[in-house]
Amino acid sequence: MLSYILSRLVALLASLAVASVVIFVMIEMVPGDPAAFMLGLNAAPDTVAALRAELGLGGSPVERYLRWVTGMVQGDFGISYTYQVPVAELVAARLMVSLPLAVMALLLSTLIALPVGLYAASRRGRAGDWSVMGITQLGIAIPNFWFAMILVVIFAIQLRWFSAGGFPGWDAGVLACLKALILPAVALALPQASILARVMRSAVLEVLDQDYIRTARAKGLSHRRTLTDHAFRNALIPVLTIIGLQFSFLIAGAIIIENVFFLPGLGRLVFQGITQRDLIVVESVVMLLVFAVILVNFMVDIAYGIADPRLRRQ
Amino acid sequence: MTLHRTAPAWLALAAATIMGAQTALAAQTSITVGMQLEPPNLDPTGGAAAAIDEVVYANVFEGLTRYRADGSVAPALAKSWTISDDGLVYSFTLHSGVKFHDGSAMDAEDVKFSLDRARAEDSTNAQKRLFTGIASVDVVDPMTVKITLSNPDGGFITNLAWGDAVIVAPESIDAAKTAPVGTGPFTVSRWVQGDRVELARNPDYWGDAVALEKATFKFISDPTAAFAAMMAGDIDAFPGYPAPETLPQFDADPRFRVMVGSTEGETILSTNNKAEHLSDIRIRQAIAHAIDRQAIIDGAMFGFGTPIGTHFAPHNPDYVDLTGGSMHDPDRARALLKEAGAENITLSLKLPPPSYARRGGEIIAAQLREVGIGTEIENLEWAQWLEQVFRGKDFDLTIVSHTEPMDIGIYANPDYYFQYDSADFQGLINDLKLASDPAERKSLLQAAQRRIADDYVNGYLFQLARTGVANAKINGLWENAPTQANDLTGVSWSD
Amino acid sequence: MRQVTSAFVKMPTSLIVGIMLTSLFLVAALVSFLWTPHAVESLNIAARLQPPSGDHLLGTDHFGRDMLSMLMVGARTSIAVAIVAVGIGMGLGVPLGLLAAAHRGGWLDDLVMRGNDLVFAFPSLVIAILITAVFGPSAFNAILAIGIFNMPVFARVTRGSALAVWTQDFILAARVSGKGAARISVEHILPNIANVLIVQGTIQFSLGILAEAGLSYVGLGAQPPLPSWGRMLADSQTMISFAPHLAVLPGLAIIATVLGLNLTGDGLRDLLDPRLRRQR
Amino acid sequence: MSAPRLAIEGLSVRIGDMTVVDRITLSIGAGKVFGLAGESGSGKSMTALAAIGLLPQGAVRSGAARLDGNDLFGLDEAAMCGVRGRHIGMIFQEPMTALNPVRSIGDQVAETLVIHAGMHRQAARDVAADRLDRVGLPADRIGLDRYPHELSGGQRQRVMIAQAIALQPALLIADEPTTALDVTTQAGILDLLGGLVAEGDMSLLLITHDLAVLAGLSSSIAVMKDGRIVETGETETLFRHHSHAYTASLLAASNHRPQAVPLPDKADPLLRIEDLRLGYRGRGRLFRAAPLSEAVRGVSLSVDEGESVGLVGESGCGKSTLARAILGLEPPRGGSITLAGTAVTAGQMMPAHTRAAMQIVFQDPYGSFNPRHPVERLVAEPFHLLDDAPTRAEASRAVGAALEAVGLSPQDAGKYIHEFSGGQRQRIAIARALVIRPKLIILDEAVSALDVSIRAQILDLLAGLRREFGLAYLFISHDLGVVRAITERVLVMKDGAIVESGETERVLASPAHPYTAELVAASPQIPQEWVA
Repeated sequence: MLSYILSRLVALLASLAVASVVIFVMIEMVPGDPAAFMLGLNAAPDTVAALRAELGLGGSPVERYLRWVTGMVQGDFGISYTYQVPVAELVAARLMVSLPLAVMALLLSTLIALPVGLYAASRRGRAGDWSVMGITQLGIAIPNFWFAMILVVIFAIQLRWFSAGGFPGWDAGVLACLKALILPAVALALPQASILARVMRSAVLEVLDQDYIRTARAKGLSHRRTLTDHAFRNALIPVLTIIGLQFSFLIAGAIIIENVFFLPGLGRLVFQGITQRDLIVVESVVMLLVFAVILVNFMVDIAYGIADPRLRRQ
Repeated sequence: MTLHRTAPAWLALAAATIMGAQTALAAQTSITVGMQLEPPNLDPTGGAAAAIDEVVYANVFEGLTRYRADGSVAPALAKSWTISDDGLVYSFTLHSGVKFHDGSAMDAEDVKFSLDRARAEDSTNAQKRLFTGIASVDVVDPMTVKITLSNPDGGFITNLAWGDAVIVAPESIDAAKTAPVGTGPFTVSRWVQGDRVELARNPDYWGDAVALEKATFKFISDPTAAFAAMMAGDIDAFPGYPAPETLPQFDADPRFRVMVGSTEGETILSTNNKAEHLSDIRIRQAIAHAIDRQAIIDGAMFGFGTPIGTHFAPHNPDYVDLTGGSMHDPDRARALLKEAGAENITLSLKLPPPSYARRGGEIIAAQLREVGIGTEIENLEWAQWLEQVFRGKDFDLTIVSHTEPMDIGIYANPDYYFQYDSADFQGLINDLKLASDPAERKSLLQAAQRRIADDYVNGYLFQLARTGVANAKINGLWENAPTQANDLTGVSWSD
Repeated sequence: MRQVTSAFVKMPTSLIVGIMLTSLFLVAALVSFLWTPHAVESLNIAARLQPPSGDHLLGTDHFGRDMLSMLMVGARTSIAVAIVAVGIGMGLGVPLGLLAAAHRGGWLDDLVMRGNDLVFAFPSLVIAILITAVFGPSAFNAILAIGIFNMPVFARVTRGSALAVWTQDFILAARVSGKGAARISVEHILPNIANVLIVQGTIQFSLGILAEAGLSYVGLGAQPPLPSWGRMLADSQTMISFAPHLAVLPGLAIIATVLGLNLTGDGLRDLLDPRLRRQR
Repeated sequence: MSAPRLAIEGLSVRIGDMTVVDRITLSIGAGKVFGLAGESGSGKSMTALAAIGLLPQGAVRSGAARLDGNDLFGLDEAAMCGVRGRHIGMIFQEPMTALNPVRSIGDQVAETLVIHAGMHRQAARDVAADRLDRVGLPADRIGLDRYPHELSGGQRQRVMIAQAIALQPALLIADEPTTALDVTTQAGILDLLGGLVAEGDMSLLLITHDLAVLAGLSSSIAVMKDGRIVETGETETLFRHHSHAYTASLLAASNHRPQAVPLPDKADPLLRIEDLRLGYRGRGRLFRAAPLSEAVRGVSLSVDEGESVGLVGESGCGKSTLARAILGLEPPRGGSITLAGTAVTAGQMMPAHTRAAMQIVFQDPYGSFNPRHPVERLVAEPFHLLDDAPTRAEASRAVGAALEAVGLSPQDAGKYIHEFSGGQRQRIAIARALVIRPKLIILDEAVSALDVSIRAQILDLLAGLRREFGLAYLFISHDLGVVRAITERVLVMKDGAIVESGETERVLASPAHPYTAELVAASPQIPQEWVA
């Protein structure tokens, strides 16, 4: 088991190394000079040069890459060009918004999707199944930015139950923060929950076709108990894969949603970073996001082992 | 012109808010002000972004002089000043008892430090040109500063009112970008990057006490989100409100007050005068006649904006209305194009992000198509626009709002991105620099306005309006934007 | 023969509804090449924000353009971008998946799959934004960005289904007949995973529509004056309270198209999957 | 006489407009083993599922069933749940999939006790340990916390039995409980089932296609065909004096031996294998060498032209790997294979004419064909190996001839594979193997998946083709009866090595190696005197 984890870790590090090169090259290709952007239109060339030196934009690409990577390994992500604060600090602060949002959306979608999928499977071909399938189809088809807009119009502008966006900060109280994240999390979770519910349904149906379900029934388990005691855990395995894959979609979706709800999260930071040519922030955030996805998939692999004893001894 | 100041969004935001001081009732002493863009840092002397001034100008930092809501310049840290007869030596007497937020006293040494720092070789001040005329800054005594210019400059007092000319202290300047220390009535209590800046009342303020105890600038870039936040009551005032199309709705709602004011932003169809077809004045003139200004103002700005015929603000007393020379006349445009042998040409139209440019661009493209000019629209971010258009001059047409006050002088620079090179015009500006007689200045300015209008240098569209929304109970916000600022010193709630 | 006829008789409801919805927009897109009620390039500011009327069946937008015409031409953009992007994804992903499956367990398989995982790990929207930051926003770059992220999907699906086919006896029979991996992949594997690829293609097509809408929404897709649903939505959402049709119509168009494609995909899966067919 | 343990009266099962079980009546006495025999699709499994109320969705039953006099069909679902597992236990054919892979075997056995007896989990596990011990899985050897994938097929079937008998039900239904198992394992399971019935009051309904299994175990038998019981009676009586023609044909087919094929007087050696070693290295992990698993260790054998040689062994003994190596699909780790004087090497380097000299027929008639190609293309595939590939017309003629040779019509060439039955597909597989006239055909369990009557026909066909074309067969099977029917020589393989070889009759009649003896003993036999 130890050597298995070690080999997985080596693979993980290799992926990260390749990813860092890819990211660096992409960022290098982005046109536009951060210093020029920061100083505006009628800045003198020598002012721009002075700022370039101050920002550490000199040196060959290889040098800069090595500087970036060695810095990252030591936990130093550089200083944001625009904000003039350490990127690590900036990212940590944004993470305090994005991470709870992602977790909330993930929890929300999972908690809704799994029972709903199970229910639909158990009502296969009947009205309950049909309506769940119809609603989830719709849930997948609705663009989440459009859905977010509708949510805002209804719950913030008309009903005034929630604020239209923004984030009070954790020192304003956990409840206030969770409240601020509810609408964005719902907007993010809707398509995810729809996809997940469908995956869950078909996974359960697949499992229900298995011989051991018939065995369970022959043992005298009721239909319902067969579903919860036998089908659920087995169906979880394909569902886990999808949850892992969705994490990356969740991050992408969060970028737009964070903009709609003007949440100070990582997505908005990276979006802003690109338009303001704060490339050092973009680099680090993209790296972080890639790392997060790789890490989540790594954890999904381990979760497999827990859900499926067949994978434990590898 | 600075990049940020050309952005209407920024510009619009550059609302100044001076309010008549009013004693707020116990009810409410805090305000949340919406801004479209977040300042990259909080040091107005080290960054170009308009958003910096919009947070700190008059609130956190003060200069020797300052703008007021009506655009006039008034004394600030300088109690009074005298000017030598030759117009070269300025002597400022400072207010006594002024303290920085860190408790240290503000004196002449600080003034000298601030101005010398701004004009130094390695200065990263975005408006270095404001200070290039200074020959020396001398401390006469702790409360007196003498500034010597190399040439007389009628606008020097105004220059000192800019946000880039505020007074800072050498002890605290290193941290100014994130923890600014000024002399203003508010201190920066907290900056949640990406979300908001919080200000708190400075109890030791030297001037008149302000009504507000707490002010929050909240950054919402998306117009839809701005609309929603305003409607939901998350924001009390949005001086540079980015969605003019929704203003009638706010107007009809008694909870809100809509403010429409003027800005220094001439919005123009910038034309590359050295580009293949566009070096021909007939084609530029044809473009001018192809454009229907009112349609653009209605379509892009939902009616907010004043048509202009030259590069000059209509509210300026020296303004000449030259729109008649470039009336909407498609037949004339077609005839001119035929004459120039330029039927069926295609021009690039590169548009920066603000909605006046994006929407206006679509309308202009359709209007040009009417007379037979094809366009290839390319939407750019500011960074790309700066690189390709402003620095690279790789464009035919672009739309941008030039928001600096009195910036007609840019036409005298043949290397400026629209590459207008007229000895005639350069002569006028030279004369203007030397002229001090108001009547002479006026006639020179008017001649300059006519010159560029007659040369059809750019397509002159409209003067950007400043549209804002606020809770109806808020008093003392600036309606116009003589400079980028959200002056909260006079803001209060009525009950 | 028996299966074919029974398939038609038992055509799933979802497939019928899906094909109807999809073809509605396909036809609209095709018709728009020849005819639209009004020209989408011509602006009429005076006639803006009109509610639906006889002349403008779906009203006009903030520039006075005919919404119906805009939606028709917008369908063209969305569909074209999505189709080409899925084409790129399929064109690159399927051969890669076949290659990986043919060398299952080998270093080539490893390389392809690790590469896939890596692409998956990148946040797609950020990369799309970077691509447009480098090359400028355009329909082409939207296609590129969407296409790149379609590739690993097809590679993975292809490999997964191909692996199942590789274990079949008839592959062994082909190998006994001396056929090489490439030939077997084309002759035996591909036709047997075509079902799965068609279904996945439909799903990806719908995701492509959504992705294009998302990119256009943030301004990175097709550029004006070419109408695009996502941009129509983004341009008009501040007007939702006084001209709701501007934001609602393109939203509905996106939903209906995506729904239609997903239903088609589901229906096709039911129709083509012999396992499901037996159960029905 | 007391009421029968299970009485089924006039049971019919309908799926849509198809009647799959047609008015059957049977009764099982207490403590008896009742055999229900029939070929696939005869409705025997449906009968069992109908009895315990687990018919698939859409199936409708009518008639009556009584357990110890109590009506079963009148019970609602909840009451039926109380009957299943407590009064009626059931085990299924496929032990590999019939257990939940994510739960330990102890929990799965205990579950029966938890739901019916309301036992606490720990108490239930104690009882479960006792039951597992009873079925031959003592807790000190096979812990309760083991998972199904860690057990062999036979062990899993024992777990199934343990959970079915956990509450000592009145009736145990076993649906083809040993069909998926090797013969020696099968013998153990049948012994266990017999013992369980003998030691208590439980009745057993044993469903099987294999009459030989019933011969040694059941007290009465019912034979089903097309949803009806065609004949029923005491086991011995039924075997000796069956009255129905179908029973007769079934018995005949299960013992069918095609007419012997005369061997050529002087045969050249065709296939020669010397000290062959096969296996592969698993994937190495970090800091650990790749493990080597050897499937074939030092096998030598030869097949002469025109000869039919059997290769028997249980699953996992290496016989399929050996077949793949002969076909040049598996690179040897040592030793050599020569076919008609040419070395067989794996991979593309192997000359086409060597490949063309041999073909293979697989076990599964469903997976052997690309469902997307018409029969003509399927059968013509080996033409790929000929240097001068025939023209379309020639190929078409050859395919037609091959189809005729296997008893199909040349018109079938245009059809697709799903239009054929299992037996027909196996004929097409043979036609494909035949079409380029190879010298050797490897038949890898080629008749194992077929019903006995079809199997008899295919065996006849194989014998006929051999006579006609002078083919040599390497006949791989686990079924001694079939090997005896069609081969002259047999090789017995165990754990990757050949333990015994010789003339088929001699080896099977008087095995020299203990393993061969075990195999022979374990093979269920209908006593000779019953069918004589």
